[in-house]
Amino acid sequence: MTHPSDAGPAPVLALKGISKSFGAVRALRDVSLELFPGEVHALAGENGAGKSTLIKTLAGVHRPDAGQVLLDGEPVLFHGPGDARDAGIAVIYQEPTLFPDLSIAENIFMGRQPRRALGRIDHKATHAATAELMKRLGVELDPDRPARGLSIADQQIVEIAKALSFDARVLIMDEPTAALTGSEVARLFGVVRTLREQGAAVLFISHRLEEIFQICQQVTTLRDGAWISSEPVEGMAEDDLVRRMVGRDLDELYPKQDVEPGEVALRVKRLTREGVFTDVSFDVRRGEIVGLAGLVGAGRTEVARAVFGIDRWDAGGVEVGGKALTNGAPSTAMAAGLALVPEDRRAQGLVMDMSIERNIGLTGLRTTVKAGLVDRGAERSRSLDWAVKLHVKYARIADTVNTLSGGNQQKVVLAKWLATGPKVLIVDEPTRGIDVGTKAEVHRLLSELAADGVAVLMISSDLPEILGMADRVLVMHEGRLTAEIPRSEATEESVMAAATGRAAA
Amino acid sequence: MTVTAPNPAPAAEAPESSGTRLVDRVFKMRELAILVVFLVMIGITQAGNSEFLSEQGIKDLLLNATILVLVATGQSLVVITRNVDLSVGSTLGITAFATGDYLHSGGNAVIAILLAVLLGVGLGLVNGLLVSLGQVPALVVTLGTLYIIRGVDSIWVGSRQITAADLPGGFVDFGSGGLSAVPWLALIALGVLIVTAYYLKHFGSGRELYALGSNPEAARLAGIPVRKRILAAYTFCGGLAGLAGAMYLARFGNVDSGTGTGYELTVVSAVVVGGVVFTGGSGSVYGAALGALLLTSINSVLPALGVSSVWVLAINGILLILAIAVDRIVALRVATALKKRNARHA
Amino acid sequence: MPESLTRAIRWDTVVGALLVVLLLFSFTSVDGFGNALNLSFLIGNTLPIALIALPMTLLVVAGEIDLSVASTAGLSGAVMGKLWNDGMAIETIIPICLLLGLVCGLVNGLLVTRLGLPSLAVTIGTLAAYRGIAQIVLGSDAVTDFPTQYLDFAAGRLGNTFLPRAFLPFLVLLAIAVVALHATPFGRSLFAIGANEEAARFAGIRVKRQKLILFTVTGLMASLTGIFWALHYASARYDNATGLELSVVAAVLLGGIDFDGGKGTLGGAIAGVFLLGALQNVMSLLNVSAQSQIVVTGVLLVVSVLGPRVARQIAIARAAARSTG
Amino acid sequence: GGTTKKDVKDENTGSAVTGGKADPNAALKKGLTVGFLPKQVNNPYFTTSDKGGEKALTELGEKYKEVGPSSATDTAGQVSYVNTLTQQQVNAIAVSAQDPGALCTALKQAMSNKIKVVTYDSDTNPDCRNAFVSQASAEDLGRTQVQLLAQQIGYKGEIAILSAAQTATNQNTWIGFMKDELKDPKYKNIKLVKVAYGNDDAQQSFQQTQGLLQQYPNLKGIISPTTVGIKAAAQYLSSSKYKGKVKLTGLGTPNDMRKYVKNGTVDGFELWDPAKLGALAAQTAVALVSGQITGKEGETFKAGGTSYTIGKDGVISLGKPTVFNLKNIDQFNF
Ligand SMILES: Nc1ncnc2c1ncn2[C@@H]1O[C@H](COP(=O)(O)OP(=O)(O)OP(=O)(O)O)[C@@H](O)[C@H]1O
Ligand SMILES: Nc1ncnc2c1ncn2[C@@H]1O[C@H](COP(=O)(O)OP(=O)(O)OP(=O)(O)O)[C@@H](O)[C@H]1O
Ligand SMILES: [Mg+2]
Ligand SMILES: [Mg+2]
Repeated sequence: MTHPSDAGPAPVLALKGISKSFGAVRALRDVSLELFPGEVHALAGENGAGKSTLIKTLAGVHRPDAGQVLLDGEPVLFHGPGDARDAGIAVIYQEPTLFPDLSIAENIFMGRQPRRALGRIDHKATHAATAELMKRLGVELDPDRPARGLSIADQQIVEIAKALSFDARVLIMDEPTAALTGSEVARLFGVVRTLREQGAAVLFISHRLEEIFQICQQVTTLRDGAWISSEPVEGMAEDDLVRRMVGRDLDELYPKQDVEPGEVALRVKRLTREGVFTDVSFDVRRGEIVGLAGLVGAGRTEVARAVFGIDRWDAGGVEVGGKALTNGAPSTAMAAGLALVPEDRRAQGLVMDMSIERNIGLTGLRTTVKAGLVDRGAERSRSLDWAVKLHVKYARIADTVNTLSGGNQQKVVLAKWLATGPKVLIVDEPTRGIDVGTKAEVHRLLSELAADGVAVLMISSDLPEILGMADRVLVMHEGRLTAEIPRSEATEESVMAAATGRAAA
Repeated sequence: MTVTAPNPAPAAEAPESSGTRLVDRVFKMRELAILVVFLVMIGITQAGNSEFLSEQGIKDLLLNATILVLVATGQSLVVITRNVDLSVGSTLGITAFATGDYLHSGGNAVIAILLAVLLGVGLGLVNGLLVSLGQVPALVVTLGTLYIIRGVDSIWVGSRQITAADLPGGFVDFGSGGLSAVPWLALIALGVLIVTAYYLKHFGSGRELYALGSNPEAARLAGIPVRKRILAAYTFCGGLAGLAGAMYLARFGNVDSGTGTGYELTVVSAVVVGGVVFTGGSGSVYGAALGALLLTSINSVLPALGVSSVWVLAINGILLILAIAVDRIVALRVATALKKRNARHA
Repeated sequence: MPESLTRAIRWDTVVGALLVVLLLFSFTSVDGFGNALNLSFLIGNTLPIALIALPMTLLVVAGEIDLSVASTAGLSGAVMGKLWNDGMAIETIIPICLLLGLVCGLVNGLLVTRLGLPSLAVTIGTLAAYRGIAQIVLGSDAVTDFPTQYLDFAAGRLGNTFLPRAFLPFLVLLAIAVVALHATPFGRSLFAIGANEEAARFAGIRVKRQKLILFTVTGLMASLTGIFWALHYASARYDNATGLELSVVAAVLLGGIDFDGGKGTLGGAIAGVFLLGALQNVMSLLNVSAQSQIVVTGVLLVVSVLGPRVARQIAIARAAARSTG
Repeated sequence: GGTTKKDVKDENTGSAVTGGKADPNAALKKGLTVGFLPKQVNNPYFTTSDKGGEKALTELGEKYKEVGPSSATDTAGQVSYVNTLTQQQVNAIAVSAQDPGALCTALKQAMSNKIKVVTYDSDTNPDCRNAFVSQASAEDLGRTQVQLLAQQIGYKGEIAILSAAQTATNQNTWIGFMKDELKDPKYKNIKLVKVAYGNDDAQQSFQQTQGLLQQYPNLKGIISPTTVGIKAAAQYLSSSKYKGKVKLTGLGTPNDMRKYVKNGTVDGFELWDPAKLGALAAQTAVALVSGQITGKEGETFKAGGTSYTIGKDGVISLGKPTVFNLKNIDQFNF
């Protein structure tokens, strides 16, 4: 099943028998991989399978416990990310790594700015080169604006631009598309194809399996840190790939059961936050899953934040179970039975230096109390329950969450909020970075919650997910609600039409 | 399979560019704001006391600020990297005495200044090594070295002191002389300031200081030699503290084992007032220098206006809070205004 | 590495152990140390630092700092002296001073939470402002004639034991602080706020309110310390307790409280406070000069941060050797 | 109800006399240990005076010991040093108090442990020590400084005072006598315009001097009754256009001021001999321990050939200060 190494060109970069452990966790076990010029190679696997660890080993961030990295057939030892970069390897990490205080242009060219005489930086040339990259990616980000405040999607774009600017022989991308919508993904793939034609080797990770079939020629699968297979994509079916990743067949994705909607649980009335969104009104009933769709930057997240009380609203109001919420007070929203799973898990969802147990416990500080003190036993059992229910992969419940893989971190965020037993659950990109298997579980879970009478508002950039799960689809465009489409009429076309501002279907 | 937009360019981004430019201008204005506060303060004082801006008065103002400007410049480099050096006061004290001791025993003035800088560099290097190699919190380490250097200084110096009489006349005259109202010391400080600012803006390693203060983890991933840069920042800071020590000696002609005690708070105040943020990655040395000028001038303005010394401390503190509060409020106002403007456009 | 080992290498445990070792050494081989009078002096002189270290630890865990504590203490002492001189009853003065401290803390808290200013900068400002106000209030006076029963409470001992009378109230405050930080939802939320404020907000924690409470309590405790100081030393002057903030910060840092927020234990902080206090006492008895004492304090601070790191490195190296060997 | 100041009658204003009768003819005991506790170690002034104490003690066959805080505002530190000396069971303590009240508890503890306490340079409340050795009577110091400056400016013009900290007890007493002296009609053309505080910090004293000169362009003279202040003011004047035009006097040490006297910035200033002060403090302590005196008013004892009488509140005065000027300054080295 491996690549025919006697035919065609030699691999630019290869891993041979790599192993890597973190304490008791064996993240990689004897993994081998070959990257060839002119080829896009996919790396697939469940959350925590070891994909990011593999990439960090290639990039010189981690040093392998055993095994070799081969560059042009020669063994190399990277002492740090700088060495890998000098060897022509560009990496996009799973989590954006920008300098918030510096401009986009500086972020892209940090350490390699074009120079003038005496080693001075050529600011003009840096600006021009950045503008050129942005054009290539088809986005209009001002090279001079600081990176602080960029949405996750825009941050990801800057990361992509940075990687492209290297003109690297090897381009490694760890879930670059997780935060992007279709148009940006299409652009990115266009650029990747060009690079491939120019002879670059590309390593690509995504939990959106269709993307693998769209752009990759080879796919390597990992399971529990071990190599499972490497084979050509052509002729493979999605189910085959899933089976290799998960080790079994999967249930149906999007298993939304039909539930008779109950009374209104969440009512948003003419909500306005000046300059961000205007006059947004909608209801979510018990037992209902309402999808909220829109392009990146349409203001969906902002609405969710305001409803939950993170940001203040300027006009309008929110009711949960018939009771009006206080403006800008998440604690009262929580008390009323509202929960919000935020989109940025590292910044908003988790305290990275805290244990899994305490992170899940954080939302229960008010409820798991005995005589005014934290009830540790209750806290632990509550955390364990939910960590198990969501199949979080961890060594010890007292480990800090920053030792978890990206997808497992996302599960902890879900656990943290589901543990509050909410009446109304708002989820913002709940399955970002989650593998197919877990995604199905999350969907089943949301659906069960709905069946139990929870009102769910689901924000997602993954349109099939919305179409599959939602009883109704709300669509936002430039800060306004432009359409409300019942499940029966919701199609890609009708939603897109509303999302792009063309008259709703 | 995700939402696919038929028209590829996302719309919301277009107005950003004019917005950020304005933000940029406002950021530059932040330093301008301190300058304006400073000028207004000087203006009022001059109106109340015409002697204030006499040649002697200007000279005094500049001389008072010089030493703090130097140390604050060095400190801002360290603060930009998300660290801090609390030991500058002790460094200043020990270098000042060492310089005096050397001059007292008949040393050459130029070599003395070089020695002061070298001693400062050495102490900065120690701080830098502890912080960057040990990867430990700078606040604790430099609080430790603050005590250690001060203790060693007191043990070495004992009750000795250096007075103007012990120093070569030329050296002391240099400390107070200058081109009409502009003292030599102020010219040196200005030179250092301009070179540092130019370096920070136009050289790769200068920008990397901002980068690693802004996001240390990302800096490591970007292959920036983090430890080396931090070491360099501390060394530079130490060197400037050393130079400031030599200048202190020339200016006051009087040092003992207590010289520079408590200076760290003044320096940190100057840097903060000047808009250099403690979480690293932003701020400029010009801001820090203006902060230093503002702080030292308050101490000249109040006596010149005849405010009783009893009130000076309280007024000082309140002005400090006002300065940062006004700065913050203006920045917030502008940010919201910009945001709303952008959004309306979209 | 087994969990028990990781726990053992935690710095607060190490500081506690150091304190025990120091005490054992001093009791057995330092003349005059074990004597009840000396111990009462040692504890009495350390109490002001310990009192302020309580709220300061909570504040630092929440990612903030208050450098104005010593000035608040000075201001309370000054107002107390002034009102006493004006003939007011001490029983009225003390509540007024506590209220004043509360207001000082509130002002810090409001500036930090409402305006979003960095607490370091704000409290450097109020450090000067409060001290300045103290100077305006009391000027050059030194008030010493407070009633004896109060002076005795602040400076006296419990019978002939080594315990200062004020020690028991301190223990009560310590217990309250320990429970508040380590066992209540409030304390838990402080760790979250210190480590990731935004995530804490998203978890429904009322970040600003908690911080405001903390700053206010810190002000209150600082003024309590100021009153205690004035009575303990029988002297109310505007410059009482000058520089105490650095001692508190040094002790808290020594106790392993991370200034980036989110980490640390009160036990560690208090062990740090008494370690520094006992060390100074012992060094003085051993005729170590004041200058050398400064050096020792500095070295201790540096070692306190390098120590755990080196310990961890050694542990990792050992574990690696074991797994390969 | 409640306890107010009125309820607290200050009964013991006199010095703490620990009973017993003085025996002027008692022999001086040998081998005593006297602990010196200055406001600050490493301070040149205190080093000189403590050296004087050491010399006197050695001559008497006693042991000398010095401890002290490294900062002059670390009152808590000074208190704990009193405790240290108590624990070490010295025979007497000679202390220059940072604060009149703060040391009281500790000093009383010391006295109840049979340790004699002498304050020098800066006093505590009288009931917290056995005797106070004053550097010169406060009255003399205050008045003579005004007299010195008045002569230098020809009894005419505006003058200012640059003091140390606002709380410095001795400074304030001197300034009180200066103001009193100025009431004399012969000073009717002299106007005291301001008292500024430089906190014994070179830089602050510097800026305060600048401020004085800017605020009062017609200023004719400055009195700085603190060694740090006068030095800083002299340095500023000698490097500015005011050199020689604005007269400066006050309390300074000859070594500090030599340069400014020679370059014409300063005409004359005064000080007692700190070494003699330390010596007298040591001799007083020994006399107390030996029972020659108890600290009561009127008792007399001999020290270094001179006879001293204890005044009110247990105060022993060193004598008149010395005036230093161009003619005599080279004869002194301290
Ligand atoms: N720094 C670390 N310390 C301890 N364990 C770690 C560390 N980094 C990763 N791991 C563990 O290694 C395993 C592999 O993690 P990795 O991040 O490579 O997964 P992944 O395949 O990228 O998953 P995802 O799809 O969720 O991003 C996980 O079990 C994770 O918990
Ligand atoms: N913290 C922030 N500071 C400043 N601007 C922000 C911030 N967060 C988001 N924005 C801006 O607000 C706009 C809308 O935000 P955002 O992209 O999160 O909306 P959205 O509809 O939730 O999109 P999506 O969920 O697809 O990312 C974007 O233009 C973004 O750049
Ligand atoms: Mg990953
Ligand atoms: Mg969003």
